[in-house]
Amino acid sequence: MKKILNSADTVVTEFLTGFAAAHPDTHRVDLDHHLILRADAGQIDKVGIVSGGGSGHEPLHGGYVGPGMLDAACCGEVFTSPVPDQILAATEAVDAGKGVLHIVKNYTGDVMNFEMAAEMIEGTRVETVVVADDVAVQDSLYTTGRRGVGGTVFVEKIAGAVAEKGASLDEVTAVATDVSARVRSFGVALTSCTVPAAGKPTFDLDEGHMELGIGIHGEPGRERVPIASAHDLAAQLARPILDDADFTSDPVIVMVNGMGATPLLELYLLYGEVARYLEDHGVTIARCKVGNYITSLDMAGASLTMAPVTDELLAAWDAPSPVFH
Amino acid sequence: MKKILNSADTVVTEFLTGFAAAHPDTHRVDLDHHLILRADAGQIDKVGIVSGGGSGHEPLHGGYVGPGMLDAACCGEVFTSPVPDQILAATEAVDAGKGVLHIVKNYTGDVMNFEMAAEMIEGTRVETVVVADDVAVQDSLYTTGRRGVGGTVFVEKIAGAVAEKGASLDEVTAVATDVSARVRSFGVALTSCTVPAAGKPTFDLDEGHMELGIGIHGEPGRERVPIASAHDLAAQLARPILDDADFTSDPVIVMVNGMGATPLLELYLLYGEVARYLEDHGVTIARCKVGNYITSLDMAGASLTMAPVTDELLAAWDAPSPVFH
Amino acid sequence: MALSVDQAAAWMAKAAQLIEADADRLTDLDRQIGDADHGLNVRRGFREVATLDAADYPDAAAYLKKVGMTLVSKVGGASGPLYGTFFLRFAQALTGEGAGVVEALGAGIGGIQARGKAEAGEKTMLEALLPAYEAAQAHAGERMWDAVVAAAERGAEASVDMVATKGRASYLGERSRGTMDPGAASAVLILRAAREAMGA
Amino acid sequence: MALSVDQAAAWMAKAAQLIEADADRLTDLDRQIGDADHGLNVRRGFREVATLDAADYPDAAAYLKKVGMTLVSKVGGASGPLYGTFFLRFAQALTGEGAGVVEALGAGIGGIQARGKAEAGEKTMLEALLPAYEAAQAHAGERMWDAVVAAAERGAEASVDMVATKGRASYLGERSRGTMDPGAASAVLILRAAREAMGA
Ligand SMILES: Nc1ncnc2c1ncn2[C@@H]1O[C@H](COP(=O)(O)OP(=O)(O)O)[C@@H](O)[C@H]1O
Ligand SMILES: Nc1ncnc2c1ncn2[C@@H]1O[C@H](COP(=O)(O)OP(=O)(O)O)[C@@H](O)[C@H]1O
Ligand SMILES: [Mg+2]
Ligand SMILES: [Mg+2]
Ligand SMILES: [Mg+2]
Ligand SMILES: [Mg+2]
Repeated sequence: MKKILNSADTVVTEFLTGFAAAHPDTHRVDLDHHLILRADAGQIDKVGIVSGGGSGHEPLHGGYVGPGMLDAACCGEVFTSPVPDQILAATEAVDAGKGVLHIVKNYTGDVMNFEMAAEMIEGTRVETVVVADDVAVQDSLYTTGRRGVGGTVFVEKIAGAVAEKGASLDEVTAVATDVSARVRSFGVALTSCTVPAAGKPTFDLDEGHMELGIGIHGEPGRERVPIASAHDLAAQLARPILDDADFTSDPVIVMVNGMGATPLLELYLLYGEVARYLEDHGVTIARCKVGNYITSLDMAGASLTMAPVTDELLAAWDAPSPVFH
Repeated sequence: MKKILNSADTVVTEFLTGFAAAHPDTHRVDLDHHLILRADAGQIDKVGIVSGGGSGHEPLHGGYVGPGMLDAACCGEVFTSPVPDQILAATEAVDAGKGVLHIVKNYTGDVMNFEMAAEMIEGTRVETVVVADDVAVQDSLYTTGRRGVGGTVFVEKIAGAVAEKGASLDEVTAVATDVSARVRSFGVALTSCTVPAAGKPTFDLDEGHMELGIGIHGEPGRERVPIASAHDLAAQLARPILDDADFTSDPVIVMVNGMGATPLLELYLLYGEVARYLEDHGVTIARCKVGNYITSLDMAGASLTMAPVTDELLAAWDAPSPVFH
Repeated sequence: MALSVDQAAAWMAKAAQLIEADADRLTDLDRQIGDADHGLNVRRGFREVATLDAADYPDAAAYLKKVGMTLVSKVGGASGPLYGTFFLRFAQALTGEGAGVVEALGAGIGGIQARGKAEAGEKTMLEALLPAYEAAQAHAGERMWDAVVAAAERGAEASVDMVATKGRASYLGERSRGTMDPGAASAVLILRAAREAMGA
Repeated sequence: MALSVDQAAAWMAKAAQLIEADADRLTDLDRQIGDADHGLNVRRGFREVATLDAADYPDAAAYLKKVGMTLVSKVGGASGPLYGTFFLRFAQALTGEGAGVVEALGAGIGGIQARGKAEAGEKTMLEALLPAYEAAQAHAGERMWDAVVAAAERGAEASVDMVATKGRASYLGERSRGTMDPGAASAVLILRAAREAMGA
């Protein structure tokens, strides 16, 4: 394992220490509860938005704390959901009287910890939206349902913009629920990631193979297949998404996301192939993002996220935020 | 080698195809000359700024083409400087009558190719600033001088802001020269990168070691040393920079940059250590950036870049640009 | 059978010790079919539990309630709320009229099911816990803990051949077969610790 | 000795062929002390050169000028301007009154020095080229190309023990010792091709 750290046990605390040092004017960091907060959290007349999850997916969630996006992020240990105490502290800190939305990725641990926190909260109205956009998880009868992956970025951006404009908790919840219902993702890993405390790669993958349908925690995917060309990979990523919902009626926001160790050079190259594939299949791309938005530590690979949108959703997506580019 | 590509020969062309597809409104891509240009290049009354170099360092340079930064980037083959034809085409395209500044990283190949282009140009006033900020190259008597690395980002940002405000070519050149004289960098690699066409890592590095004083092309560094803690690494990066110039008189802009495969989690952690080290050594940090700004394909590692600045330089650094965050 | 605070403290001390010793194995199981953190998670929780001083608590119920809260607030992931709820409900049951360890065990496991909505056969910690509870009911008195541990071990062993339909391993589908469920493995350790603390 | 356009074309065809065959070795040398692209660079250039049709050019000078321009505009890196300049100056010298191949070689190498500002002993392509030119001057006529190639090979071999002070390898300091300079290695190939095309 080759990582820049002092000790695996203190990674998250030290990440937060560095984050606090880097953004003293715009952010507040709670080192006791491992929270990243807007400097003005709780002091503006708006619905609070709290998200969180295991660390190791940066910029998600901490990097999205700021005007027009999140009010607070709860940073769990690496790949481990935060605990109820953190979520409670974040919710209290961001509540300005208009209630708080929890944006939760659909993992058993995340869901249960946010659930326990919501049960414990007093005096604040809390709504929860669970993001479950990973079409690689096919049969929800035999699983805990789809994982929350890249779609989380869409929900955080759009709900964040709507909240910033002064919408009520019901309105923000409705829009977050709507985006969550629209968005779909699918990912591929070329290499595993290495969890600092584990010290070795989560799975082994030889030179000739890749894992299709991976999540963001180094879980092996559903299928190990030979490495494909970027051209074929674009189809392998897009096809299961197009098969899952209708993307030809409304304009679509597309994100080609790197898993952490994949150069921008390759991500743009992949985007070129994806855009061509989508156009060939009747999809109108309204907006796109290419870059590292939700990562899996040092994993090489990429994911594709797509959501068909209305004009209002697109306007919320376009609303400038200093923490989303 | 595990990369998302079709063929090593077409990587740059296909990167540009994807880039063009992703940014149709804001950018123009010249696929013949491998250029990324501002959509309005040459049509605004300002000094043109052209940079370029080998590909594989993204977002540098193509990602910095936009208002307040570059007018055009010449994209060479991976890690190979662009050729004079490209530079010539870019210079002609961005010239709006106020002349053009070439920002060149100090490598024999880059310098010679830009030089040949400048010799060939007719009818356009061209100035050149060579960035040579890598303190790892100690003795310029026995080398071609210091390499241009992270400091390039500083020069492009600050010169870009000054040009955008309407400064003359002499003024822009002077400020670029000034920044170039102030800025210093030092880098470390935890792993080598793999050049697509070469197909295997440029150097071998065992689990226990890192390369100190690396450049951005997978050149081995000056010294191979045992892997250090983030705490010690911060000192190993900062010390040679502080030894090289005075950073205690003026406020300093600091950049902790990832080489491509290093997670943001680790970069922020490192920034925390760097900030502490610098404060202990009398440095006042005025601004900082933490992220991937100038990369070396899929190399794991980081670099530190620092420049002491005046109020005017700081204002230019702060000037908002849609392509620099 | 009533539980003394000293027995409860011995149980937790032993559990912390067994988990410390086996944390890497648990993480390794989770690497194969999950996200490589289960050993880290439960170790983080039980290290914290081991710092509690049983003398601060009037009875086993109060002490184990604190254990549950500690696990909830230190572990995270799926196992934190589940083991946390287990001890919270276990402790709560102990305060009931005439309730003994067997009833408490049943209540704790019921809490896990209420929180996680899993049943037997879904390749979770319940593969160890449900048979353990059955054995406890069947053998109450005569070498109960031996029977409980043996049942839990058999149950965990049986999880190897199962396909997960709950938790992170479920994303693997068929590929989850062939590895013991990490939570079932840690549950065995917790029950072994109980045997040590409470006698065969 | 004057150079015909056919000889020049044969030279370039052979050079392209030798470089194609040895590109991986050149890249590998550059991997060790540079940035792992030298073979790729010169191969890209000479592949393009190989597409030129010598019949389109009136004489060797015109053809080789086009070769130089092709290398300049296709190779990039350090070797592009250097080899490009070499052929541009070589071609220019051929047009001079009574100038032969030896003078042209000298002019080409002079171009490399003017562009790259390196001297002998700095571990560059000049380690092969400068001795080659000396040999050409000394042996003009009698098996000149054999002598040129032998001198270039010895020079390239001698570069192994040098510490680079120009080009990318110079950043390595002492660690650049022990590997042949990639540019010296490719220069040997270009001179071997000349021998094939122009006779011993
Ligand atoms: N719904 C559930 N019911 C019971 N146990 C579960 C459930 N989901 C997961 N588990 C248990 O949790 C274990 C994983 O715990 P851990 O690795 O700590 O959390 P995470 O899965 O969040 O990384 C699994 O091995 C399984 O035994
Ligand atoms: N100043 C110089 N003068 C002569 N030859 C040089 C000089 N700098 C570099 N070279 C040659 O160029 C070769 C490297 O070429 P190449 O790898 O294609 O370019 P780059 O170094 O830009 O990657 C070196 O091996 C050396 O022979
Ligand atoms: Mg986990
Ligand atoms: Mg090169
Ligand atoms: Mg786990
Ligand atoms: Mg090279």
